[in-house]
Amino acid sequence: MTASFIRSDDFAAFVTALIEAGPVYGPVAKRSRFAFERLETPEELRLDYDVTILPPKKLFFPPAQDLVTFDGAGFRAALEPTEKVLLGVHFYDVKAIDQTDLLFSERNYDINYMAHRETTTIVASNIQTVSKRAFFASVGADVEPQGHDAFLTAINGGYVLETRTERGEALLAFGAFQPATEAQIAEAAAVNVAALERCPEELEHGTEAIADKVRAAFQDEELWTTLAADCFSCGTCNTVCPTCYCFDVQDTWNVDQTSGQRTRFWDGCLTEDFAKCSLGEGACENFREERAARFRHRLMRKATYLNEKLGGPACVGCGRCSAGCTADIADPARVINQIMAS
Amino acid sequence: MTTARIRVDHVTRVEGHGNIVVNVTDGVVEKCEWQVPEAPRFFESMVRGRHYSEVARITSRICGICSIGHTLASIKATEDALGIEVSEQSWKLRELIKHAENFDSHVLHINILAAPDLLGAPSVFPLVATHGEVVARALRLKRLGHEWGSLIGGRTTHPMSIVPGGMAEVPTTKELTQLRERLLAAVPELEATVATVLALAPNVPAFDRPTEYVALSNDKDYALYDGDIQSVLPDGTKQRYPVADYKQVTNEFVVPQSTAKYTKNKLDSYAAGALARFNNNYDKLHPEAKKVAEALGIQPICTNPYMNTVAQAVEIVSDVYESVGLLDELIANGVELEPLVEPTKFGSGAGATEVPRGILFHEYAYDDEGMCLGGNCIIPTNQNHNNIQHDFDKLVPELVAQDKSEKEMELALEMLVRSYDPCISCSTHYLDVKFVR
Amino acid sequence: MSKPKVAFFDFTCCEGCQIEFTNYGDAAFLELLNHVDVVEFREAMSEKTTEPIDIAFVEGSFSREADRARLESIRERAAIVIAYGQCSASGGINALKNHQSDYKQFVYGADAEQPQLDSQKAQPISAAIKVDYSAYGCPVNKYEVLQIVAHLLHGKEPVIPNYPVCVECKRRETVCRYDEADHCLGMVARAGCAAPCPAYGVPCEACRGFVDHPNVPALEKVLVERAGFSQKRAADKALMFNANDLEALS
Amino acid sequence: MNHQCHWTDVENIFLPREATIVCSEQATPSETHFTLKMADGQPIEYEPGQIVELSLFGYGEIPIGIASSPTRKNTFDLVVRSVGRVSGAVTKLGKGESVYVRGPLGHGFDLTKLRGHDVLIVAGGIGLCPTRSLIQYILDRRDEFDRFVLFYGAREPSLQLFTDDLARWRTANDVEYYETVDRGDPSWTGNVGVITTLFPQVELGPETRAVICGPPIFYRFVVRELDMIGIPRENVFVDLERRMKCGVGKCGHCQINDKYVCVDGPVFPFADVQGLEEAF
Ligand SMILES: Cc1cc2nc3c(=O)[nH]c(=O)nc-3n(C[C@H](O)[C@H](O)[C@H](O)COP(=O)(O)OP(=O)(O)OC[C@H]3O[C@@H](n4cnc5c(N)ncnc54)[C@H](O)[C@@H]3O)c2cc1C
Ligand code: SF4
Ligand code: SF4
Ligand code: SF4
Repeated sequence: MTASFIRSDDFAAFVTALIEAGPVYGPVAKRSRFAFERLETPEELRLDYDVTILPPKKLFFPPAQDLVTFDGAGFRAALEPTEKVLLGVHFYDVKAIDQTDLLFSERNYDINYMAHRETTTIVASNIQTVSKRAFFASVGADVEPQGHDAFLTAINGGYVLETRTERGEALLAFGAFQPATEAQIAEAAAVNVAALERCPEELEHGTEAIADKVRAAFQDEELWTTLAADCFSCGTCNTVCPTCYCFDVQDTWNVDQTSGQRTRFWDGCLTEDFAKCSLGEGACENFREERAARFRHRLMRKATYLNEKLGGPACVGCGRCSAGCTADIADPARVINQIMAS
Repeated sequence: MTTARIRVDHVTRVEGHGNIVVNVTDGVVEKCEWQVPEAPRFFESMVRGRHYSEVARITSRICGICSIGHTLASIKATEDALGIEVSEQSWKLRELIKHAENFDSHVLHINILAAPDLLGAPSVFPLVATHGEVVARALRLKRLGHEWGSLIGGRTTHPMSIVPGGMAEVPTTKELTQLRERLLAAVPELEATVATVLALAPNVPAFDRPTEYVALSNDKDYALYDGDIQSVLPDGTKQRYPVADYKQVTNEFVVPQSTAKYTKNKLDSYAAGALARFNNNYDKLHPEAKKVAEALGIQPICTNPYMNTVAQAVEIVSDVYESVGLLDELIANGVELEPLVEPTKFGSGAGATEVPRGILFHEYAYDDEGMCLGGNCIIPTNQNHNNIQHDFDKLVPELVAQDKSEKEMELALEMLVRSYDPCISCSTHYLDVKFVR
Repeated sequence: MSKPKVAFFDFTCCEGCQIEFTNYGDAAFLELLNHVDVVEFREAMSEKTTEPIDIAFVEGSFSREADRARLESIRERAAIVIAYGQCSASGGINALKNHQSDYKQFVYGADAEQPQLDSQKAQPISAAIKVDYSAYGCPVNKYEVLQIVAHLLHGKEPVIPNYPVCVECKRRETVCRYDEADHCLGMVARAGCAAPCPAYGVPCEACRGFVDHPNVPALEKVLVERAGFSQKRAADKALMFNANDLEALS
Repeated sequence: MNHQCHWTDVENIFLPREATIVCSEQATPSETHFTLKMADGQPIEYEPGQIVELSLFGYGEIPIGIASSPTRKNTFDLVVRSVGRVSGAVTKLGKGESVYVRGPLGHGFDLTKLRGHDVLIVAGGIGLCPTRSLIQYILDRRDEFDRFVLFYGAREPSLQLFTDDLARWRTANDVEYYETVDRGDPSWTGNVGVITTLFPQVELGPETRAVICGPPIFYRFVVRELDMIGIPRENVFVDLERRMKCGVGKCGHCQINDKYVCVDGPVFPFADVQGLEEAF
């Protein structure tokens, strides 16, 4: 596909044209942090964001999503996807989207995710500010981000937009783009490489070595008990993770007591009841009863369980869990480095 | 000759618990008591050792209906104690939520608690069948009050974002614009509510007892959020006192039939509430509300306590128009989240605000770590207990003279209590608290 | 089929949870009345009943021995008893005085021992009678209450979360209080409220009680290390709504 | 995106189909045996050991093993134990009422591994339900299998399931049936003791293919017996149960290390899961 350039002065008009054409989501400021929100004006767009509180998965896999609605007359699917543009996704989040794309489409194709996904044009953007806990440069370094339609890089005087798909190519019509020069393309590449060098944290070993050693540590109860001693089972590490996608399903009635909905909600394997089974007569069996077992499960899932299927670890190094964990114990880079050093 | 034995345990359609006990034998009133047996809750003690940021969150729980007012009075006292002056934006947002609370509570009281009396129904539920539109409208307006307050405070029962130093979260200008539109769109429903009150006005009992009326007052507006203490006597004499001197006005004293203390100032008792505000601040009333007052035939100084409900109807109109004005100013300036103002000292301070039921005082002392040493809260319903008792003392003989039946007397007394819209679970304390520093 | 009979009762509380019932708006409230008969609701109606009740919502703590008999009579008449609001479910804010021994003297001085001022430790109503379900919160989440009612009307056990408030905070993408140099109890607090406090810029005070197994030592550690609390303030922090549970845990 | 199909061309895996209860029978105080027929007349095609997601709108959805064999067409059986919200509501239903099902889901018993061999089935408690699909299948295609031995353990006689089936199996000569109860009662004349007490009663060879289904603790003890007989673990099949929501390999609840019980199982060769630390 092509590489084009747009001057900084023309960029707002481009975003405005996109907003006028349909819903556009992008990073905006939220108090001291950032979040992907529907844009109302180009000024809100903050491409200099470090990391958003929630990853863009919320657009394809909403925190609460009706799967089926029902009433006296029957039941039906609740899906109504709309075409939209998602602007300003960092490459680590694109890699995470690649993973959830695969996981939601393999074996049993889940249209509740895929419909939202397939109606979204994703424009990735370069990382202007590196977040405090990121380690994206050292995790799954050989896995290339795939699922974006175009890649936007801020360079001197403007932006280079490299298109990857027809959808991406179609964006050019909305702004005053001109073909990018070799020098501009090279500058964009350099900007993106430089971002990799600014990560504050780092995994000290390669994917496979990590996978083997972490898995081998499974039985080390003392290790996991110590690591999880301060864990609140709050599931923040799951909820903010771009590659976590577990959910709960609940039926609820509306006030008329006849109609209602079957809804899926984000769930997290760190929460206490996640693997709890009712056995009857009030008895339960919890397959991961201890905090340590739940903490371990998440880490295993990030570092080993899915590697074969995904072609790399199920962690993209965004650092959201590290920063979000109030007890500051969830950081995969620190935990893995500690295990590797032991 | 009348003989009556009235014993109403836990008067209904009021918040909290109060009893009426009246014995009349052959036309002679032997006993006539308004009793408050509410379980004491010890808030003044509970706040000890809590950080200043938590105190309003605790004392808000004194009362679920006036929790916005308790939060504001508490925070004003804390801000006074900590030497904090909030920004103009915070001030206006707080005024706005104060109006929301007044509106919300009055809508509930007029339509759901008081109207059944005037319509001869035991509660609002039978009215669903007979006066469906009145009930639906009341619920719609109640919901409006709820959403209006929630937009500013996060919710109306125990609001969250009002904190010492300002506002922890603010609505967007867009949300405020939408609120303004909704308030204006509600005007026809307000007019309909006023029309209902007007239609029921002939059912308001004729009874007069001139008393003292105490309310906040300032030179700027029909004081709700802030002002000095003002008293007006039946002859129109007014006097102002600074909030810090609230104890000189309340002069609390103990009576045996009540877990709550009584108050008095210049006369035997005084009243707080919508009627007290109306009598004190009529001249500051919004012109639209004045029109409604005229239409409803109420004017200062009104000495019929049953008219408190009518004064509330005037106030809901005032709340809407005053708020539209506040919204215009807020929208014009644009609203932004501001950092909280930090304490400049740690000491003691008092704060007052008007809650739907009248003037409310809080006072706290803090140590140098910002931890609370103790508090004092004097709530409007407590200030009204003594006035209710004096109303009883005048009303019961009048009812006896009119040869009312026991049932009629009971209803007249219950209605009198309800017209004060009392909030008895607020009744938190009973004796003076000495702060130990 | 006659509609289930629902009644509201109040004990030591601020009655704010009852008020939430009036905040549904006309459509939802009137629709709800198509499915239940409200037979007693002192705060809003004069009617009273001595008949059997299908669902009793009991608000307020059990703080006076004198209230036991009334609670027992409610239990006898009611098929389902719901502890309505945190005062009732755990003792709530009223229990904040439980750890003090001088609260009566502090507030009532010389009159502290007068009989009408009788007040023991504030306890959940479950200290006096069996409770079937709890609607947590100070105040309750009125939408959760609707769901509890809907579930019970269909004979289904209500679904009450056993995960912490952080989950709901994240679902609505609220900036964490700890990121704003504040503190919070969300990590040990039972969710179900939809995390309104952090969303409005203030800490979660765990007004719905704790999750089943709160990590209290870790909470104290975080309050000291991240929020800069003194050890004492950290240890006392969760007393506001959880005095009884903290005592039980220690 | 790196895959080609389009969402509009794919069916929604979360939409269930209606099924009518043609027979409902209280099997034990807490378990109900249902015979279901798809409302649109299109029977579901399934293998022994597969599951369905059974639902009632407003109550929710739960995984249930199919308790009948595909060799018996048109209808299928489910046995539901009332333990909670959905199961409690379903077990109140009677003949003529509707339920909703998605499925069949997951992997059942690999018949190619069983055919032509001696087969031992060890079922404990409600574990008899999913294995009943295989039992029926074997009995219906008896000549495809060699020796057929069945062990069934219940906690007490009154909790035995499928009592008509049991009565037939006790006297049948196409199955060697052994049963036990943990606690007897005055009318019980059979074996009393845990399931492993049945092993000394039969001679089994290491060529036997074994199937195990029962409560979580059951597996460890039964596998130990099978080890002693010398049955290689790839010839032992286990039917696992985990918390489950979606049944289609997404929701994550049933995950055991990297396996999803709903799509990779619920039937697993023991050799594939024995190394999974969280499996037993
Ligand atoms: C592969 C498989 C086969 C099963 N086969 C049968 C069967 O044939 N007959 C039968 O009666 N039961 C069977 N179960 C168990 C049955 O699914 C649970 O009893 C049921 O999910 C309980 O749901 P509930 O809503 O009634 O209970 P609640 O206690 O209200 O459970 C709430 C939710 O937790 C989950 N959950 C709780 N317990 C279990 C559990 N034991 N297994 C899976 N999820 C659970 C469910 O998602 C459920 O909706 C099977 C489970 C699995 C995994
Ligand atoms: S690891 Fe941290 S974020 Fe994850 S559940 Fe535990 S405390 Fe919460
Ligand atoms: S595990 Fe943590 S760092 Fe890795 S992708 Fe998930 S949130 Fe980001
Ligand atoms: S603000 Fe509180 S509840 Fe929300 S995520 Fe942070 S710690 Fe958890």
